[in-house]
Amino acid sequence: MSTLATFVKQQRQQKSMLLMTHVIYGYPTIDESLQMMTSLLEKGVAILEVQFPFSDPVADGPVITNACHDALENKPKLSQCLADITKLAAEYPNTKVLLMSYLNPILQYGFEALAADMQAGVAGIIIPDLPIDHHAMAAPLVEKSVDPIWLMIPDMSDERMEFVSQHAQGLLYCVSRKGVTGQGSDSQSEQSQLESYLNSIKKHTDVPLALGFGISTAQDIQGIVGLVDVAVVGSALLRAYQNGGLSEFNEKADELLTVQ
Amino acid sequence: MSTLATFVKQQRQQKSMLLMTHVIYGYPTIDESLQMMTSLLEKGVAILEVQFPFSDPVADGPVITNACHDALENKPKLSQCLADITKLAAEYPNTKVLLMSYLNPILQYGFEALAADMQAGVAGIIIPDLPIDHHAMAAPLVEKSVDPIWLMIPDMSDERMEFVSQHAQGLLYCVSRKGVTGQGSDSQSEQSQLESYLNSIKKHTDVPLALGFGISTAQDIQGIVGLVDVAVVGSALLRAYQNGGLSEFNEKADELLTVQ
Amino acid sequence: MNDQGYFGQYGGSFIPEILYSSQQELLKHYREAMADPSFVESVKKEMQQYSGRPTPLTHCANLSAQIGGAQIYLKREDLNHSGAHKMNNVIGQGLLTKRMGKKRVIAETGAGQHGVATALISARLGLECTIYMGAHDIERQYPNVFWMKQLGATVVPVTTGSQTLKDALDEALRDWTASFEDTHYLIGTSCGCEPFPEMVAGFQSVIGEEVKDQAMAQIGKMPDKIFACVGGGSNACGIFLPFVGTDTELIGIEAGGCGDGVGEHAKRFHTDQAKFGISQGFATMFLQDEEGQLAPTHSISAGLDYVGVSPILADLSDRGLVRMSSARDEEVVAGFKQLMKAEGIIAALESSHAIAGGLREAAQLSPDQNIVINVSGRGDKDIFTIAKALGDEPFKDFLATYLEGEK
Amino acid sequence: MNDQGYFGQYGGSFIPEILYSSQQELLKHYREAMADPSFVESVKKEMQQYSGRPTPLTHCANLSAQIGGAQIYLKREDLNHSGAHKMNNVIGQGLLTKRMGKKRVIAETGAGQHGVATALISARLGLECTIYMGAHDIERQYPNVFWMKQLGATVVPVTTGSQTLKDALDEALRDWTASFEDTHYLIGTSCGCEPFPEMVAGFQSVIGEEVKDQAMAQIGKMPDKIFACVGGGSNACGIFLPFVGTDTELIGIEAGGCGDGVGEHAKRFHTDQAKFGISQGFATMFLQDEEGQLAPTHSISAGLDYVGVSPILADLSDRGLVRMSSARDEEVVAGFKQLMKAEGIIAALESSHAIAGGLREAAQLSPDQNIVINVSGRGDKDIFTIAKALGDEPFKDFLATYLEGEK
Ligand SMILES: Cc1ncc(COP(=O)(O)O)c(C=O)c1O
Ligand SMILES: Cc1ncc(COP(=O)(O)O)c(C=O)c1O
Repeated sequence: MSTLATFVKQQRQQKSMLLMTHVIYGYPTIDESLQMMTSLLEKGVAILEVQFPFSDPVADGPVITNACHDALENKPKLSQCLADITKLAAEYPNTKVLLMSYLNPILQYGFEALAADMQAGVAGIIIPDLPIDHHAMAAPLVEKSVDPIWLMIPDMSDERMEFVSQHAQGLLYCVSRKGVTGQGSDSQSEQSQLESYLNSIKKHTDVPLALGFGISTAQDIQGIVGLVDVAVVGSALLRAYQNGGLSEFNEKADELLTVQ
Repeated sequence: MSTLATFVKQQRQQKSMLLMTHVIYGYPTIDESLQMMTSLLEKGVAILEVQFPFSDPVADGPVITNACHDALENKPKLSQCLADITKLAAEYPNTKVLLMSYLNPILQYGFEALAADMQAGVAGIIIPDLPIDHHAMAAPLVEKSVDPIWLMIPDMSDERMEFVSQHAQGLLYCVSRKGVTGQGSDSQSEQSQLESYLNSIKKHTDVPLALGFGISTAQDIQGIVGLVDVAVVGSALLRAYQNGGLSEFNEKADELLTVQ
Repeated sequence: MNDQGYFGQYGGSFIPEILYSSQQELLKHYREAMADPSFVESVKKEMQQYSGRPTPLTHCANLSAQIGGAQIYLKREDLNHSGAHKMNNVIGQGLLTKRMGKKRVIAETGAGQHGVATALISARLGLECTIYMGAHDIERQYPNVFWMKQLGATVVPVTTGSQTLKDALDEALRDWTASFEDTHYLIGTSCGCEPFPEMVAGFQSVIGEEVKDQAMAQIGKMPDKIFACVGGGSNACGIFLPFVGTDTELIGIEAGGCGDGVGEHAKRFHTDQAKFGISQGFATMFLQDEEGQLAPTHSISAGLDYVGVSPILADLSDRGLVRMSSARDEEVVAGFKQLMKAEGIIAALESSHAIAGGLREAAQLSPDQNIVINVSGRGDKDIFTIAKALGDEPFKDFLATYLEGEK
Repeated sequence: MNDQGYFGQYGGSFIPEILYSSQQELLKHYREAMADPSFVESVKKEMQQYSGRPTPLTHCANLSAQIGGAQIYLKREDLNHSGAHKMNNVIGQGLLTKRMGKKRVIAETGAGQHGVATALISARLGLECTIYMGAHDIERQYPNVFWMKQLGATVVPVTTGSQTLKDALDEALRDWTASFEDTHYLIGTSCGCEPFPEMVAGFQSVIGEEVKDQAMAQIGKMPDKIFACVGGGSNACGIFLPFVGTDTELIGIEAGGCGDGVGEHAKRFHTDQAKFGISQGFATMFLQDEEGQLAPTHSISAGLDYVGVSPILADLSDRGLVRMSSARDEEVVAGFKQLMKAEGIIAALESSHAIAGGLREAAQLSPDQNIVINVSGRGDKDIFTIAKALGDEPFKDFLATYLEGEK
């Protein structure tokens, strides 16, 4: 089992739900984004997802997309980003740090180079525009024990779930609904659909599951306790920051962390 | 022989050249146009051509065209025009008055009605857009001894000259060059062409000849003495009026009348 | 038509004597050319290889269903090079000009469509080109003027009279009287002296000839009715003539404008403001006052804004072979929109008169009947008028921003 | 092409997992449709009866003589309904959308040509239509936006990133991830994930197929060279593909813009600013910086202003089967003018790149050689840009007067 999976399973012995929070490297400045990360690490979030911004983030909603474009104004470098988050990871060993970005910045950096540079302190990577069919591209990461975190989505065929499961390691990112990040969840009646969706995933794999898209309150998190291992909060924290700076960001994080 | 032709021939026994001058009925107002006419009649021009304005005077140049459009603002009526010029003609028996207009206003008035109303005092009519081919339309005028004044042009075929000549009565209007009224004559070297053109007309007819288009000074008139019976001055007088009102108009008329 | 270019009481040649020989020469060359298969072939070839003929016949399933009557077909003259049927005529007359050995053409234009078409063919055939256009029209239709100038044509603003189409025609005639030796007057519609009405209608008849073939191929029979808008009458003549005397009913739609008052419309039929008259070289129904002065006209579509009408149509109407009707500005804009939204076809406002007329009557027919509406041109050119009619604010903002950027 | 939609190292499908089944469904329907003669026939019929195909091949005698080299022929995609080759693709995909039983289409657009074409076919086929367009492009190209809205489409301004075409494409993809059940993403060029490059190129191949027939009929042999402008690459693929591997040389012309600096052009070949990359669903040559961020682009023609290029062309270029070249803004305006004045054809500024490239090379050929230049669209739409480039004062006056009248 991968370090990331082991970590999640261990943590889950004490907590009913782990929190995975999201920060964009370079937004609004590199320093401030590092401050947000530090803040979350201090609070002891289980998993910190750091998005390295890309000019064309097709799987992100407007809040994150705009923030990424703002971040790009600061000319972030992937090499520096890796150095920065590796350092943080080393300082906060109780949190796992993940990288999230799109295929093209990674491709230009090179999967080999990336694997080498992540190995030390970044446990996994989410690449929303790298479909499972191209899993071979991620082989250099796997080789260096960096987990590519694949996505599961509702209405996926059994066959394809099986396919993803075969390559799953560390964590599986389960999308809870159609669409892009940050759009809020629909009616509560979808709960049962969600359960059957997650159950069908669990039939294929025992890799820990993270559930994402549209989770923005402690209540949302409470609602999925028992269903998955990790609750992913993306744009909600970003919105809090945009509303009231670091203090509202911290308040939001505290709220989310009440579900333990 | 028609009264008009007889008149011209008689006058020509005393004068080397008769003058035919042009006034637009209703320009700039009906009264002022009548004043211009009276002025010319007082001076004893041989022939007074009164143009009843039409909205689309295709055979006229810009000076007369614009004046016609201005005149139309005063809503001139052909019936009133005929009444007015018939009265003038009666007052000045030493001048022959001619009507000039385009086909459509005449058509709407009716050739029969027109013939009846012209009979008393208007000797002839010039309709530049009525080609000789349609001479039959003018039959009601001919019947009432009103002379339709047909046009001759340079480079006309012999056949067509003959055709026009057959219907000529009163006066023939010989165009001296291509184009529309009021554009000034070209080089003096055209004089010989002009002579041979007029000679070929004279082979076909002994109806008096008027020469028009581009005659604007006494010198121009002097240049054609011996070639034709009548010199037609159109836009030159109008331009004089536009430059300096009735007084310049009168001066110009006096200049033109120096050639006797 | 008899030998003097008459159509019933209409037509004929009423031009200053100075133009006589030039007109005779044109007549002779035209007759010779049309009797020469190689000329006819060259016209056909240029219509195909330059202008993209044949233009299609488009069935409108949605529109027909919305109206709930006849099947509606459109003859797509909007797909011609230049975006209107005007191209058919300028190809014919342009090639004739070359054949006559003349080096220059002149033309009148109202909306500018015929001006652009003439400037295009002049560039293509290497002819000098002068376009007469009313100064008012130049102001209203500057984009077309822009293209004429870019194409190398000289555009002469006509500042006399009403400064619109009829004055431009007068001015072109004046030019011709001074220039006929090396210049052809390329009239844009089937009006004017002989042989213009016949010639323009003849070159345009390719429209109706194609409709015959296409109706057989696509419908299996001839259409029950054909609709065309009528400005000067060339697109109507073009689509009607091959059907005259057949069972297909032919309906011309004039510009009903914004009302029935003098100067509010451009109807030459069914109004006592229009009477038989003779002007601009020919006899026809002219809008005029009691004194015979030609009257002002109005239409939302500049191309129908003409005081006279083709003598061919005046005669066919007299003889009951063509039925004349009209459509008002609002009805035209409604027809324009309905077609656009139902079928994704942006028709010229001129053509939208035919559409309005067609839709009105299609409703009274049954689904096994078929009508053809002539879409004489495309409507992109009308963006300024349409945006104005619809009060589209962003369009104004766009223009204002553009002008800002130009400062 | 292999089974995963690859063209050499380019192409493929790199889309969020959420789109996987929808893309698979499209692929399946597309393959089935193309194997169904009745579908192929329906596409052909609509191309003919709605868009007016075949478009002609026009010989340019004057232009050829001026250049003094090869005989120049133009493939006239400007005569399509909507005024550009974009119509070919939207007809194909529109009919496929109906066949798939979907009710709505979304599309990205830069200059607005594809947006207008999509809005037209959506009206025609009764599909709901949403167009994503960069907010900057909306400002620059409002007339096209006006028509999209008039046609009933919803135009969504994209305010993220550079607010231009690539961002519109991102946004359309985002819509699709939320709407794929009833929505087809109607991509406008031969880019994107499988099967889009192949599908768009396939629907566009009618261009080259027609050229083959027309070259035989009009020239008696195949052309020596074919030129096409390359934005996303659909018109180039369309005219090239039927000739790949034959003796006809195929030359793609990119937007050279106003210089070679970053953001001054849109060249994806012959510049080290472009590298192999993967984004927007597929692998190709993308203009990008060292971090893999897609780069800004510039062209006088909005339609060539794209950061990536068809994987089909990237591969054909690698394999030496297509030669890529480029033309700068000034050369493009000069080519535009020369064609217009010599032949009376107003080409789109996009197409004028191909013209500039063609004229450059025609000069080096002999008069018994023949080249075909693809005129992908007409240039009326470019009046604002051209009037600006030429500093035409009366156009500004016209706009100012129009705005005055609107107050
Ligand atoms: C598109 C279009 N349709 C119709 C007309 C009217 O002309 P006609 O009646 O000669 O067809 C015009 C004239 O400009 C036009 O541009
Ligand atoms: C007229 C025209 N030509 C060319 C293009 C470029 O697209 P592509 O390279 O896909 O043909 C466009 C795109 O908008 C266009 O409008």
